[in-house]
This record gives sequence, structure tokens and C-alpha cells, in this order.
Amino acid sequence: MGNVVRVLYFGAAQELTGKSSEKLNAGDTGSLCRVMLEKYPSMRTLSFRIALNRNLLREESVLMENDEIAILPPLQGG
Amino acid sequence: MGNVVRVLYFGAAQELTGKSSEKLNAGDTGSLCRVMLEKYPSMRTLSFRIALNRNLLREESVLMENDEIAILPPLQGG
Amino acid sequence: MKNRYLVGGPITPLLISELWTLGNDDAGAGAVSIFIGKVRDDEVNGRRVTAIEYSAYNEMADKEAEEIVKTVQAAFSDVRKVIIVHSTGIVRAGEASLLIMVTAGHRDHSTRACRHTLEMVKEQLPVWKKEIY
Amino acid sequence: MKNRYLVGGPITPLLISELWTLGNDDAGAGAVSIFIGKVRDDEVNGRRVTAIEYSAYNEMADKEAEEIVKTVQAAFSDVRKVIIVHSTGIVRAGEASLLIMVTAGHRDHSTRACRHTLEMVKEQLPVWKKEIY
Repeated sequence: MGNVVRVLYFGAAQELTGKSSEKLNAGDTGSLCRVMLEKYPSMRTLSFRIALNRNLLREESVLMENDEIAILPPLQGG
Repeated sequence: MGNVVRVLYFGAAQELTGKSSEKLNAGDTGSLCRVMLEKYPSMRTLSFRIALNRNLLREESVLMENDEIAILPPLQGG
Repeated sequence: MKNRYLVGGPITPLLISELWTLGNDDAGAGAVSIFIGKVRDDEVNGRRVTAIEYSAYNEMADKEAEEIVKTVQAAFSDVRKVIIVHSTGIVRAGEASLLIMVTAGHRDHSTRACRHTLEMVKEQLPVWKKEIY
Repeated sequence: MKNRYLVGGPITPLLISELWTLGNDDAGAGAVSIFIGKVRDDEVNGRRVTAIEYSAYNEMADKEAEEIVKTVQAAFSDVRKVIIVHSTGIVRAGEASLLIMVTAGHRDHSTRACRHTLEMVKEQLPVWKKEIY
């Protein structure tokens, strides 16, 4: 049982998944990661952080319908 | 007995002496200072350093004919 | 600008001039510290970088930049303005991709706050790069 | 320029552009740190500063600036260019009287070397000022 959330991929995550966004189904960030890593095994090699509705997550979080999740590989601005 | 040196006044030293340069007679920087402070008593209130031929002096020095002495009040660049 | 902190393509000398004018209308600011980040023509495994393509999480970048500005202004009481602009898209070697400008009453806070802003941009601004050879 | 480090009057936006171009012809420099000192319209004993008149010991200023550049380049191995320009004569409130530009491979040395140059300029450059109200 989960909710449909919008997942945005940035940087290397975009290259590894071959897409910039998609809808996935998950009840919390932990299960979302499992779904994602199963779908894209090469993502296991990537270290990334997660933003929920544009806020960086520091711990696991439940997910609501239509939440915006972003997969953030190490930042490279500057 | 001294040598004729050219003395340049900068910043507040210019205002206190009323001139930007002059020739004075002295054998070393110590006697030059005495000559100068006697001539311009108001200079006693000014803290200043001395450059000899464009090099900042860190100790007393003898003076040669035609040396260029500069009286440098606290620097204010920037 | 729609997005105050991101600009498409390089930060051109013209834009730098405009930002200088923007930061410079304040006769109480005695100190302006600027950092400009440029794309280096590094050699990586025998190949020369000719450009970098930057991508950003635009909406979050705006929010993070806003937060950086607020944090810096709160941390440095003498700071007056903090300007941050980062490129997205292609920026060629030798061109600028980041500008930070901090104005303050005096030099101590402008220089320290500029460096602090720079470190926060590196840590917090959601921007990624891809070298082009 | 006859004197490479001193300029008569304010450091204008045009001169800043020219110096930027001068410092910017190096695709190996990933970091440019700039400090610009400006005349503040301070109130001193109820009177507002409208300008500052700078005077310098020109010949010694040249020599000291040269020494500062050499010292900074020796102290920071990643530094590529160090540019120092100081005004002489009248600079009005809001106008710039000092520009320091340091380019380096990376940000750490450009920012630290820029600040170091600034402190050395304050300590060593034989320049004096007179407030005009």
C-alpha cells in the first residue's frame, strides 16, 4: 500500500535512470528507495540525498499522495 | 656637521609643517628628528615612521648627502 | 528575473557590470567582496574540458539561495547586500558560472561573509555539472 | 600606465571592467576573488563625508605594491594573478578607491590571498586620506 509520488532525478541519477522524472508508488522514503534501487540496480553505486517537497530530508519520512521527491547526488555548484 | 637631505612630508605631517618637502641638514635620523621637531613643535603630537630612500627604516640610520627621507604618518590606504 | 539566483548560460561581463551596479548603489557600504567561479580548461585523463553543462533543481535552488542569503545576513551584522547568481546550461572554459557579491560597511565582514556564502553555495545549492570535452 | 598601482581619481566601473578583462584571460583560473573599497558617506561629528582626497608617496607605493604582489604569490602556490589599484586625488562617497583582484586555480587560495593582499595594502601602501565634508 503506497501513495503515488513524483520522483525527480538530478545529475548522475538522471544518467543512471535514463530519465529526469517519473511517478512511483511508495508509503515512505525507505520503501521508495527499495523500489527505486530494484528498478535501477546501477543506482546502488551512487551516494545521494533525498529532498521531500524541496526540503532536504535528514531522516526517513512518510510519503503523501503527490509529494515531490528529488534524488540529489553530491552537489557540484560553483 | 651633517649632510643635506631631502625630506618629504605626507598626510598629517604635510598639514603640520605646512609643506610637502624641504631640505634639512643632519648626520643621522636621530638628529634629523630633533631638528624637525624643534622647527615644528606640533609634529611632537604625531606618530610617524621614516623611510630612507623609499625603504621603511626599522632603526636609526646615518644619512648621506642627497638622501631622500620621508615622514610617514599612520597609513590610511583602502 | 523569474529566478533571481539562476541564469541560463555563462555569467557575462555585461551581467557582471549590471550586478556591480545593483550592488553599488549604497554609499554606506565601504567594502565589496566578489567571488567569481570560472570553468577551468582542466585535462582529465588526457582530455581537455572545453565546457561544463550545469543543471539545477530550480525551485529548490531558489529556496536554498534565499536561505543562504538570510543566514549570512544574520551571521554578519555589518553585511548589507548578498547577491548570488549561478549559471545553468553550457558554460565554456574561461567563462564564469558563479558570482557572489557581498557588500558591508567594512572589509572584515564583507570578505568573511563572501567566503562563507561561497562555502554554503557549494554545500547547499542543488546544482550539478557534466564536463564536455 | 606610468604607475601600475595608482590611478588618479575614482576606480570607475569602466576601469573595473578593464581590470576584469585583464585578470580574466586565463582558462586555468577557476576562481577570482575581488575586493573593492569604497568611500563611505560617514557622519563625523555631525558632518557628512562627501569625498576623500587620497595622497600617496608614489615611488614608494609602486615598490611596496610590487613587494606585496610577490609576497602573496610566494605564499599561495595556487595563485596566478594579483592586481592592486589604489586611487589618488578626490574620490566621492559611493565611488571606489581600491581594487584588489586575485585569480587562482581554486577558491581557497583566491579568497585567502585576496584578504591577505588587502591587509598588506592597509599596512604597507603609503597612502593617506583627508575627509572632505
